[in-house]
Amino acid sequence: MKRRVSAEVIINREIAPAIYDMWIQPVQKLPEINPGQFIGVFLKDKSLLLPRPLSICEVNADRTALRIVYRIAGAGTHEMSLRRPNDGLGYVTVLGPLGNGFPLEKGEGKRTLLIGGGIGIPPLLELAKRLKAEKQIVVGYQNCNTAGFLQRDLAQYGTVHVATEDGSVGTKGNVLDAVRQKRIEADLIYACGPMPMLRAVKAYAQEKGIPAYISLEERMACGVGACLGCVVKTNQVHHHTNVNNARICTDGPVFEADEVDI
Amino acid sequence: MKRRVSAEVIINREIAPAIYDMWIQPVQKLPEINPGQFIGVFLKDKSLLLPRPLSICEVNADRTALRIVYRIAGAGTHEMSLRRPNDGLGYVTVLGPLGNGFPLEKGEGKRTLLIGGGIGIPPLLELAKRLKAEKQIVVGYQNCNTAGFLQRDLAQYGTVHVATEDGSVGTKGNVLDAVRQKRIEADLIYACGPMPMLRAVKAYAQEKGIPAYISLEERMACGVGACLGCVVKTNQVHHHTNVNNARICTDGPVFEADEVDI
Amino acid sequence: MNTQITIAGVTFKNPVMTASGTFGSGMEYAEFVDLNRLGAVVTKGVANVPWPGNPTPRVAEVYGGMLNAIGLQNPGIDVFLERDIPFLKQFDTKIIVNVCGRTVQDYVDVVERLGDEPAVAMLEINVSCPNVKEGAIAFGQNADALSGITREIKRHARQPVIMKLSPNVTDIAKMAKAAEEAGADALSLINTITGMKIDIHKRKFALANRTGGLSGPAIKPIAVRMVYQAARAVKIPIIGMGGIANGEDAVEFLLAGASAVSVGAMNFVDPCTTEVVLDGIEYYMRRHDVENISDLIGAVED
Amino acid sequence: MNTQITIAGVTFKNPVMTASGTFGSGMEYAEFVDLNRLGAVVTKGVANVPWPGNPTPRVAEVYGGMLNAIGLQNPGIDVFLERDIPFLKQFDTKIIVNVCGRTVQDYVDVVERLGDEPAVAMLEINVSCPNVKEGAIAFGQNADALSGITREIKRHARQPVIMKLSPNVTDIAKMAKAAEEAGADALSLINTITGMKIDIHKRKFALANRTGGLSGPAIKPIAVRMVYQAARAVKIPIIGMGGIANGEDAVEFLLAGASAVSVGAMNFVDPCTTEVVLDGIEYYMRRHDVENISDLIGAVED
Repeated sequence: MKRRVSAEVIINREIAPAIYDMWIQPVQKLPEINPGQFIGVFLKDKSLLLPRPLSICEVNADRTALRIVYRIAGAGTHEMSLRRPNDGLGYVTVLGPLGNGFPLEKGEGKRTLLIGGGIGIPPLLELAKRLKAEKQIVVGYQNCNTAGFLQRDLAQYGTVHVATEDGSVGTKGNVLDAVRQKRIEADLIYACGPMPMLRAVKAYAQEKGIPAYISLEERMACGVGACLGCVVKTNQVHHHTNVNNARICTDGPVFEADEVDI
Repeated sequence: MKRRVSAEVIINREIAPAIYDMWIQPVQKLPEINPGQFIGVFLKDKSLLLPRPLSICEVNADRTALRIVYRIAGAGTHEMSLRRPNDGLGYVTVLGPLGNGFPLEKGEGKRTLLIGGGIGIPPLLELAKRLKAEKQIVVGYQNCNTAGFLQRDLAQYGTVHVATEDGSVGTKGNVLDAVRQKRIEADLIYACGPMPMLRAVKAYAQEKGIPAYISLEERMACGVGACLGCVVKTNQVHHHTNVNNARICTDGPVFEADEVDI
Repeated sequence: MNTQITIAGVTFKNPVMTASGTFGSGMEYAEFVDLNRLGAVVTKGVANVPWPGNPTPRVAEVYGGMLNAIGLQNPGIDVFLERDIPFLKQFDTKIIVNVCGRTVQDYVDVVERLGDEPAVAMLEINVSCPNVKEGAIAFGQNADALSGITREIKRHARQPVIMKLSPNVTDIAKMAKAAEEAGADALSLINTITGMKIDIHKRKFALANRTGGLSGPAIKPIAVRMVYQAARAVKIPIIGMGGIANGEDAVEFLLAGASAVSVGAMNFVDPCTTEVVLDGIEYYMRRHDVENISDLIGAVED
Repeated sequence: MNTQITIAGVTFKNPVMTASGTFGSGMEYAEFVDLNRLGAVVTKGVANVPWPGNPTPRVAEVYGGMLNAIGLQNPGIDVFLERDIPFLKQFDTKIIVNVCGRTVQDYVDVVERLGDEPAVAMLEINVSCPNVKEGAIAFGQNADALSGITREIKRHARQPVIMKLSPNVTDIAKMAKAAEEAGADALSLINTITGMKIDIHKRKFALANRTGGLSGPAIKPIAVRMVYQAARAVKIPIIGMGGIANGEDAVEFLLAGASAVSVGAMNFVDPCTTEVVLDGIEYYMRRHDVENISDLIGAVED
């Protein structure tokens, strides 16, 4: 039977303002993990009962530890940021891996374009590491304060292009401005980031007539597909729900852009 | 203005089954403390919001640290028992000192009898330390498992007599059995312990025609006299409440036995 | 040690059930919990036709609980009978199907379809969902409407009927009596309490539906009180729920007068909560030498 | 930055008040809080004669809150006028006196005595205490009874009247309208929600009164929802309360439609909570460039 597991915090440090880099070591070896899957992190604060869904950034070679890069967005992630190795708060309770992840096979041997915006960048790292293909990686940041986090990590696995809203680093503008400016040609897109960016990516992919696999976010409760809290409208009646809704936590978080109505 | 203060945990160790001995060092020097006063201890567990009222066992000479000896009675005191010096849980938030405490002046120079039962024993220590009088100290324990905690501490300030329900240590029976068996004569009694013991002490004092000052317990909320949660029936209309009720947290916890209807 | 309980002639191996809408039809939790250990699985509400539910956001976290406004999204009775019932039949647990609708006829249609399915042990009628405009809660906040729909459903039901009551009422005892007099075989309470959360920085409602149903440990004292009041008002058995997280919570509901308990929002906090609750009840019975769990029902004293 | 608000012609320096029964008459908290900073002190309920209140235990802790069944213990109007009012007069804050009674005449007697005391800015009528047998909540759970007592009190009151509503009702909007139509100058809500806790090891009620009023952060979503519903149903101002612990909670109530807020159970968790709430409101206004706090009232959007 699957269950929640306790995981020791090995590293937990701020790598950009309010953005933390955490490595955790679960008490038991991790199952096979697909890039784009996420974990639910439970808090000690008993006023905050629901798991925080956080995408898996990276897994070590022997699958004994995983990395999550998260932003302090509220009381829950703030509590996480206070965890220190080897003290009374030095471990977290997690559930996962959850969800489906990016379809690696679709991109194999192709010219792939990986697009990440802000705190949507982390899952691209494990994806870039595992994807056997030509990889152009475009990452977008708000400004010079956050610009650059995970950039060096990603550079190990592909060519990285940067865009910042204020133009302080790389292309001035959003990730698609960078794609166009750099004249990046691709057969397929993988993307994760804020909804406006994903809508733009979907439109761009349709314009180019190439498939795009996008990772969606929504308020979640159970994280395992039972509560139907986190749904996205689908263009077809979904096989499981039997309505035009898919569960982001289990049918997603990664969907082919054309399937979903965003 | 008074306020809650953070206090560092210096020592927190189990001295008898489920009974803990904790020394804490508040960030600011403590005000004058009377034996029998208590503090409210607040927990990190946000499901447990109300302060735990715990009697002050001892204060160090320069009033920079105080000692509380408490029993694990529920989730709150269990959390307290997990605090360790120098880690993320190494401090507590406290409010106090609260309440009135034992009237030292009443016993000065007299033959005094200090009676403590179980987890009612701790406040007798600071009382015995500060009381300038002849002191006979009688402490009662359930059985040999708990028997003896604080006994050596108390012995520094007076003659200690022990009673245990199972007779494993000292007199077999309750504290008053010990008082009678040892033929202890006194002009005045100070007592803290479970309600049945306090009722017996009150009856004994009346029988001997001597005053008894007893420390009462009740479910509390605010601890400062505002909520009227923790009241005890009084024989006279009380000056503050204007009814036959006194607030244990502020008018007490110590009352002259004849004042209260227990 | 005997943990069996009987409700309206149906015997359950233990009193631990799942609160409708928090456990799907068991599929999602089957990899976390041994469904064979549960007294019953109470399914997500099912209607005569598929319902798409409300727009998102549908859930929001609040102190010690959560708000939900799913809007009873469900695949409809056809798919439910073809897929969910066969799945649940594989397990040695009782199946209780939660039924929702907009009109009395909607409910009756589903009740009649389920009547042909012997694997369904009981029906739970949801007249207390605060998140759908028509039907649902309208029946649950008025004693006459409640008694009317209860009578109509009893006229068509082949299985015993549990009426699930809304806590959003002035007098829960009055509602309980109305359902009993109209022929309900059992009651379940409480459904969620209508609540609201506002994002103060965006100045927007946290839920697209504006209001949602509050569940979780935060509502337990209200649920225990209502179960106690209902149990004293009626003779039919009660299934108690509201923030149950462990065996001690479950025992509190039993002592208040519930014959069984359901685990709801806490399934989301720990997917193994149902088994944790069962283990906790058994531990309590051993510790306090309780031979028959029925000795606990309504056993609270002054 | 302007934090002033006006309710029924009375101007308050800021919207932060104290929930009746959680702050005494201010004496106990004067050593923790600068009462001069508060918009108003709402006193513990006072009756025509002293009330001894309920037997103990009167309070119990529950998840994210507490239950209380104090039973409106109070020294009576004579002592209150001789001692508490003179004490409060020393501070630059508004005095709102909470009035309780068993019969309409009880309420009227107190209201008339207070009419001669110009230091009392407003009256808050407690028709929603769940912990006393007669009177109190009986008036608060029935629209006709509520409108009846409101009319009678308005006939005798010299100060503006706030009716404090009970959340233990099916339709809070209906109750709010009933009070408004009967002449109430303002409303305050929510009072506590009836709850229960059972000690499973002793198998006894945690409170001598069996049931008690639930307060604290656990009830905030229910309170925000009811304030929102009431605010949309009436034109008179609303004082919102229910689990407020900080400035963000207070702003949530303002956005939902409250003109002022009261801090209740959280005073017991941190005696400085009222000042924490005020500081938090001012911080929010600075951060979001809110010039007038009145711009926040009811400003929530879809």
